[in-house]
Amino acid sequence: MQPSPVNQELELLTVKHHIKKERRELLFRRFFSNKLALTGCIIISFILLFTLVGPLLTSHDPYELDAKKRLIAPGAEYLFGTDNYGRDLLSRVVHGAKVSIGVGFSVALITSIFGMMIGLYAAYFRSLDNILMRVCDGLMAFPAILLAIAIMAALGPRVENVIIALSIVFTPYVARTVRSAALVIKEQTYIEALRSQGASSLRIIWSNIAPNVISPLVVQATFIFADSIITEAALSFLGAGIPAPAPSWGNLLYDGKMVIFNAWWMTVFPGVAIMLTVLGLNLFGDGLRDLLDPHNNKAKK
Amino acid sequence: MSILAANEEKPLLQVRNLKKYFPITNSLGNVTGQVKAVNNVSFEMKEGETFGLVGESGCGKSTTGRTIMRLVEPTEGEAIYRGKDIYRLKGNELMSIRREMQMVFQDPYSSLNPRKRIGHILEETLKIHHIGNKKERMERVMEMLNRVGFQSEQYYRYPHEFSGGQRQRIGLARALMVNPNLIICDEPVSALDVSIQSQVLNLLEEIQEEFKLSYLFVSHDLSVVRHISDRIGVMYLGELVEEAETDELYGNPLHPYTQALLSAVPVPNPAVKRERITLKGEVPSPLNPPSGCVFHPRCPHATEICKQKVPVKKMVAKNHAVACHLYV
Amino acid sequence: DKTDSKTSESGKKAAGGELQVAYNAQPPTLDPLLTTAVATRDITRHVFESLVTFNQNFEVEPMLAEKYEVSEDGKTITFELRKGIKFHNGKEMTVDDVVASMNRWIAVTTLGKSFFTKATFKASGNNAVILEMPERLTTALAMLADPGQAAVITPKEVVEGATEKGLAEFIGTGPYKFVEWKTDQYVHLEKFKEYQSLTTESSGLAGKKEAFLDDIYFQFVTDASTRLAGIQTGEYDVANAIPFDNAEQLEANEDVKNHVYHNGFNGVVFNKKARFFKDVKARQAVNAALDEEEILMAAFSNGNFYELEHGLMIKDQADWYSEVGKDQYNQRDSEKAKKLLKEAGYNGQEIVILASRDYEDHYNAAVVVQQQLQKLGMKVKLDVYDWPTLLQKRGDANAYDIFVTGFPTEPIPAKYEFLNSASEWPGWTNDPKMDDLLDKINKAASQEEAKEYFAQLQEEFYNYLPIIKFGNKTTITTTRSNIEGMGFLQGIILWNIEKK
Amino acid sequence: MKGYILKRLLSLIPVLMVVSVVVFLIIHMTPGDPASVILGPEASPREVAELREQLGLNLPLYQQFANWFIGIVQGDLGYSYFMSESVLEAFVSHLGPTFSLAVLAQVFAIILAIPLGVIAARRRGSVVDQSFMGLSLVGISVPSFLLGLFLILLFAVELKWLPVAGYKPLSNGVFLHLRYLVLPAIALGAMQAALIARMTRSSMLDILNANYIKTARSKGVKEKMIVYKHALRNAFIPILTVIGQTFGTLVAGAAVVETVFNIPGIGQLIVNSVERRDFAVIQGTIMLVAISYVMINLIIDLLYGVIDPRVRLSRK
Amino acid sequence: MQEKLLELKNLKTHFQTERGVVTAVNGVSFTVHSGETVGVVGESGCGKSVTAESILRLLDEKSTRYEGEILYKGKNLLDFSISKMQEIRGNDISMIFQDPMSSLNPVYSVGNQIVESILLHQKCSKKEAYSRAIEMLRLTGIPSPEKRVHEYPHELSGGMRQRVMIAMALSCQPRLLIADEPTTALDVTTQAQILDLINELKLSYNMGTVMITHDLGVVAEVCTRVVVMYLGQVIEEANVEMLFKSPCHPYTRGLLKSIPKLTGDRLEKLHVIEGKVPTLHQVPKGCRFAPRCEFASQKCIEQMPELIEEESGHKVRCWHFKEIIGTGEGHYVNTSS
Ligand SMILES: Nc1ncnc2c1ncn2[C@@H]1O[C@H](COP(=O)(O)OP(=O)(O)OP(=O)(O)O)[C@@H](O)[C@H]1O
Ligand SMILES: Nc1ncnc2c1ncn2[C@@H]1O[C@H](COP(=O)(O)OP(=O)(O)OP(=O)(O)O)[C@@H](O)[C@H]1O
Ligand SMILES: [Mg+2]
Ligand SMILES: [Mg+2]
Repeated sequence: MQPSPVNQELELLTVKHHIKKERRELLFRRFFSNKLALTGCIIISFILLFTLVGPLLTSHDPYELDAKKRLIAPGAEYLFGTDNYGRDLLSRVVHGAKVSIGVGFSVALITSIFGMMIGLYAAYFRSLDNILMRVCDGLMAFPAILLAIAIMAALGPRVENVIIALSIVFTPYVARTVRSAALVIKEQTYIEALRSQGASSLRIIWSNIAPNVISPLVVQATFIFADSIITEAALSFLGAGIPAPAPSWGNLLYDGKMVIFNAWWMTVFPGVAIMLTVLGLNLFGDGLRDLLDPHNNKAKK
Repeated sequence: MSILAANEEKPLLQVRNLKKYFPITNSLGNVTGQVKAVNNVSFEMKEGETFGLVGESGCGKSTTGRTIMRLVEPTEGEAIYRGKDIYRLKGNELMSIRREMQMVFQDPYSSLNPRKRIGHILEETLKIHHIGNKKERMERVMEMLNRVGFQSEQYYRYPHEFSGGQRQRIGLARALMVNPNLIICDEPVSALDVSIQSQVLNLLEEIQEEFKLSYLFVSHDLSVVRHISDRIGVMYLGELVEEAETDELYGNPLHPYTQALLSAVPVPNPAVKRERITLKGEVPSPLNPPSGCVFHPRCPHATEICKQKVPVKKMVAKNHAVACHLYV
Repeated sequence: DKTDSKTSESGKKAAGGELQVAYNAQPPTLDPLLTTAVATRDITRHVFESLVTFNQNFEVEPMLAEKYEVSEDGKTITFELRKGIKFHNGKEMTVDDVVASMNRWIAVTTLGKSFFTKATFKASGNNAVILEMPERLTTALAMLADPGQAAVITPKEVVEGATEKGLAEFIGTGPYKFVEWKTDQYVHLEKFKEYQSLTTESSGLAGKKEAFLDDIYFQFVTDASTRLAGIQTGEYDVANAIPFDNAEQLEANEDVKNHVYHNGFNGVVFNKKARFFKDVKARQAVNAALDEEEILMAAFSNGNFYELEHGLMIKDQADWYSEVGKDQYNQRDSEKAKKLLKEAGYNGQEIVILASRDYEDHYNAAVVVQQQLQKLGMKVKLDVYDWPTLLQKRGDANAYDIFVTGFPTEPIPAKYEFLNSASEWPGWTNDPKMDDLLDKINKAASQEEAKEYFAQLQEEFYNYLPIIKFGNKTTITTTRSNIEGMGFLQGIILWNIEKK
Repeated sequence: MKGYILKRLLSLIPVLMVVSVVVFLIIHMTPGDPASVILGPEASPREVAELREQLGLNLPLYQQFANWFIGIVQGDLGYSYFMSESVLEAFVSHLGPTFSLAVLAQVFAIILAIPLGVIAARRRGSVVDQSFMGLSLVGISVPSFLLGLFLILLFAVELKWLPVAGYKPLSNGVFLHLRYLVLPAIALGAMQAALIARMTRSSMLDILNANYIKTARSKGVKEKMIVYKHALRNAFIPILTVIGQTFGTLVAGAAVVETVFNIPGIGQLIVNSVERRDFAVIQGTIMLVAISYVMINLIIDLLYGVIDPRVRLSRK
Repeated sequence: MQEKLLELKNLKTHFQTERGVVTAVNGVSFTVHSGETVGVVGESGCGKSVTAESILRLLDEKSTRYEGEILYKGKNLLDFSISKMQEIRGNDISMIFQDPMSSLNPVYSVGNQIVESILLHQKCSKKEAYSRAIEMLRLTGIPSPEKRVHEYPHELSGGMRQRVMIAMALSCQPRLLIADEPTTALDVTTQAQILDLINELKLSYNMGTVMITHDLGVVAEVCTRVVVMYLGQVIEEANVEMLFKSPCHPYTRGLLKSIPKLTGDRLEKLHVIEGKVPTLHQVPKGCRFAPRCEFASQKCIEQMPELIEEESGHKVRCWHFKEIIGTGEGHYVNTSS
């Protein structure tokens, strides 16, 4: 029953075509059957849209002060109410999104990249482990606030510098988490198998260990996302964050805290905004994790 | 002509006095003893030859294989591949040697990355050695899948969607991807039914002929070993106790352990009841191997000398070496 | 020494319990001479006393001095000491203690160093000290009475034991004695049983002081919300620096009482040494533009908590108060401002305002100032720093144009650093005319004369504009309803408090 | 293993050397100095300069560093400008509250988070899972100063069950000690709990499909035991890592919560010292915190080996 | 007649995969009596392990669906609650997994894992359990078991892990043992020892066994009846003598022919069954073996044959088995040695 060579060629071609199609379909299907990732994506795109388009839609200037309109409760004129300077909270939340999401994303991304690098290499190379992890121990000891004040002092109070400061502070956390997961993976037989095939450490680390540390990484990164939004606020409070009247979700929260007893809206709205973003990110992260999880086939009807 | 002759003289792989001891640690991390998994093993393999390795479970066959691949560092000894001691190689040299030497792992499940689709697992070997472009690699993967009895459609499956035997074939296919010179096959067909097993064994032989491949073939199935091997080594408790050409070994097993082994092969015929040499006595442990001949506590022919003196390996017939005091 | 029995013998009222004060800041030191910090001032006033002090109207009254006498030429002041005053360590106060303490005051404090370096304190007999000054200094008594870096009397040995880090022991003559300072937690004061109170009517820091309570704990609660919560639950008996936004809510609570006290003023300080506001026209432009009400509203949230007031000395200080300059204050005239700005040659350069969120009212005001200046068409950047950074930055003339800060109610004009050029206080006032007037005030033969000069000084102040005053501010101290006798003068006063 | 521990402890020396240099540079790079803080806002520049001189702050940087460093080598971390204590005393006196708080918060977090994460993982995708994970999101995204405040409002102001703030040392009795620490521990622990719960869930998910779980089932092991004994331990290494980390951060300073609840811990010490530029205290404290991080991480690394025998870092 | 221990009736196991549902086990029925050893053989990937794991309902709950009946002592296991299943598992029915490497928990010592199983189902102290575990390890031929109990799976050789699995499964004297290729990693002497051990238990406790294996020698030696599977279905069932003497199904015949021999010309090519096994996504509509069958007719391609009982105790699923038997040459296996 051996097919002729020509036939075989042809068959191979069709099969290949078929496989390629399947691959695309699989990715697609996996993604769309993945409700988590999908919802996460939707929420995130919604928030991004909100960040980009929102400022055009709000009728009030986020910087416009009016002492007579202090702390007006949410209503028709001011959907989210006003803050303690009489500024429209809605437009401040909208404008704050840019800074907060920017800081959150950048820090989460930077720490993920560096933390992953450090963690994976430390786990894989025993000799590097001691050095890299001691550096991390040292870095962890620095309080974010001090580091931020120092960096701001040296480089000036700019958003980029907030990101740098926070990234330095948070990278060791990611690194340790990644390392811990990688230490276990490294001992698996399939890593040994790869070594026996002559795989370079670069390949083993990045294309085989790395996908296995995604889940703890995602958890840690989303945590850092939220944490850096909040820490940014603490920093801007000390003048080490983003420059003053510019809103960020974090400093809106701080403002809100001052009047928490008489203006719930000042904490609730920025708080919900943070929560929603974190939710979106988390869902997306979980989805990403599921996407990489071979066991993710729920019995569908 | 002369080159060929020279080649024939020069073995592909020479393992000399290989030892691998694993330290045993207690819960505090202090070393309390050693497992002598491989103890002074030496053998040679020629180009295009299949060297079968059989022996009791836990006698150090897999460890020998892994040590030759330098997946674990040896305690002592050398493995000379084409004139180069594998244990002295570094970085790139080691990598390139690993292209020529591949290994099929005993454990078909855990040697496959559970997060990768098998197409990618197979392709990875090619990528490692920068072979072909994307298209060529895919073609090669599909060809290999076909050869070990799969449909091309199974390219995008995850390992857990395969049965034990299927995974084993994937492991084998992976080793064959890069046309190596030497494959260390650690029980490559143990999970296969006989018909697929034949298919795979035939494939191994075909490829061997085609590429002058050598196999270090570890198996418990003596009929399979017999079928595929040119020469066979019998291991017992970390040591190579007998070594001979296949027909010679099966026809004239010398070491009492070999004899016991051959007598224990089950016969696929319910009507036949076989006479099996049962080995008595406590199974010795590599933690503290017995003195003298390692087999003496269980040997039906053991004498006083066996307890005291370690037998040396001797050539007793053409290409037939054995380490036993019975053959002086 | 025998330990006293629990109940006091004196047979007055049964002394009652302990007072938990939620205080918003921790003092940098408990040596009152060393710092102008408010926390130090507020806590140590219960422990230490000085020769003279202020009553509620900022009039000088004797405290440890029985009486004082100013010589005709005004160059010597004789203080007759009260007898039988005991320090907390049991020792009786002597002239030596007073001389030693006062000389340290001269050597260490700002006022001492600026006005008394050539003066001397001398003992005169066993029971009087004489202050001899090379020239007349009308305001000398007020300076000695000033509660900031107060001229407190401590035993001679304690003075001698002081290092550059300040006193090693906190022993005074006040109604409460110092027991313990647990850093970041509390300062514990205990009733001083042998305290000799004056019998005159109590007013401000002067007069009768009675320690009804056994213990006072100044708990350092930096978080305003926590002070607020604690005062509502009764965890604290007194809480200071209550956020203005929360006053209303507390008002509704029957368990607590709000006390609103005058507490100086806030303002912007111009950098007059370099950059844009070196030009007086520029400063005038800002003054013309500012809407003080809006600023105050943002900072204090409610009309009850601020007062539009142009005067440097407040109305309570009848000895000084002047109407001059009122027309210059709170002009809200942007046309004029724009014109002045143009004259000053403004061409779009960036104006940097420094403020710190460590003081929310400063920051709130700064935000509004920024906004108002932007409306004028100026480019304004608000740099927010933590307080120590701000303290450093404001010393760099090239780094900023304006900083926002607060000032306590000072008893005499000379204490306002921004009025004189000698102090080189940040902002770098340099106006010979004001210097001259200050000098004249200090040397005036009488208070009336001094008041006259002060009116001129205030006029010059509004011309030169070293700073712009926003208006008077207040501070809210909340007590439980069962607390009576709460007092305030440049800080809370806890003697005479009873817990019902 | 002894050798490994020794090696790790020896590595403290370079770590501390580097940390000391960096921390010194950072602090002196930061604007603001203790003199102006001590003297207060109305002090004139002249006075500030005088005090700086007295405090030795006008010396060249290298000389200041040398003075400080020599002190450290002799075991003297310096003396606070503000507190009448040496740095070591200050650290020790602030360590007690922090330690109690950290332990309590951690215990709370672990007890809450691990079952939560485990259940969520087992019921992956169910309503339970989603609501637990939703809860944990709240934990992650509500800053602890707000959570602390809410807790105060609810339990202290409204219900009057617990005190608003403050700290009572253990010497005042265990009950009182705990009473004051409950709310801050929850406020602190919530965030940690959220992180730990999520980490637990995600690493459990990776494990629950493993073959040995099937084996355990085939033995008739109860579901609960399967999850807690067989799966959790395999999933525990990343969880342990975050536990170690959060414990580290707690020790190094839960400044925000400590401020809200007025607990005199290390976090407050650091923040207050930063705010008043108490150089010696900042430097000394950071060194000590660095030591504690190294120790915590060493313990964690050793525990890896206990949990999973394959991951013995002490192995050569 | 021994009592019926286990009866599978038309068992179907469906997996949810990315590409849709596949039915890995498609209508398997057979019976195991107590004291009996039923061998299950078949093509690699034909669903033997899935059948075995289905019996204990061990497959991933989320992606698996069962159909049919699994009767254990007359009760349908598919109706049992999880907690009732837990009582059955390990105690009444225990299982040896095909993949010993990944089936042992890497973080517990092997002793710990065996002891857990003992403590679960037997009333004894931990110490007794440990000595029992050591005893079991000794019975399976592991050297110095008192030391090995404290070792972790990764420190053992493949065969040792397999024996640990066996020890674990046998430690509670189950009524029914499901052994999924229990001896693949064992050398023949150890294998013989294990088979003896199982045999002993069978005799003394009247244990029923389902023995899944590729080693037809083992089948011949220990099984009483044999079930041959192909692509999720049972294609032939017979007692062991009958199967080896007169296999009916062409697949069975091919299988028997493919066994490598211990004697004779070893250079001869091994017999293979031509063609490839179709994937579960594209099972043929008629007889599943038809595409590879030399006897296949149009009918075979179009219509699925039923499993019919040819003579007592010999069932086969083939349209043409009668003709095929005619062409057969009797014994398919040479009687070696
Ligand atoms: N989780 C799964 N998802 C999808 N398909 C699966 C899954 N598990 C097994 N299969 C498929 O089910 C079929 C039967 O697998 P099973 O493991 O029962 O084979 P087997 O008969 O035990 O083979 P072997 O002898 O090779 O172990 C195989 O084709 C396999 O691909
Ligand atoms: N990582 C390890 N640590 C400690 N001991 C080990 C390790 N790996 C193997 N051993 C021991 O080395 C000996 C030989 O093991 P090896 O795996 O080589 O045996 P094998 O001959 O392959 O046996 P099998 O046929 O059962 O697979 C065994 O006693 C085993 O316990
Ligand atoms: Mg092996
Ligand atoms: Mg199987």
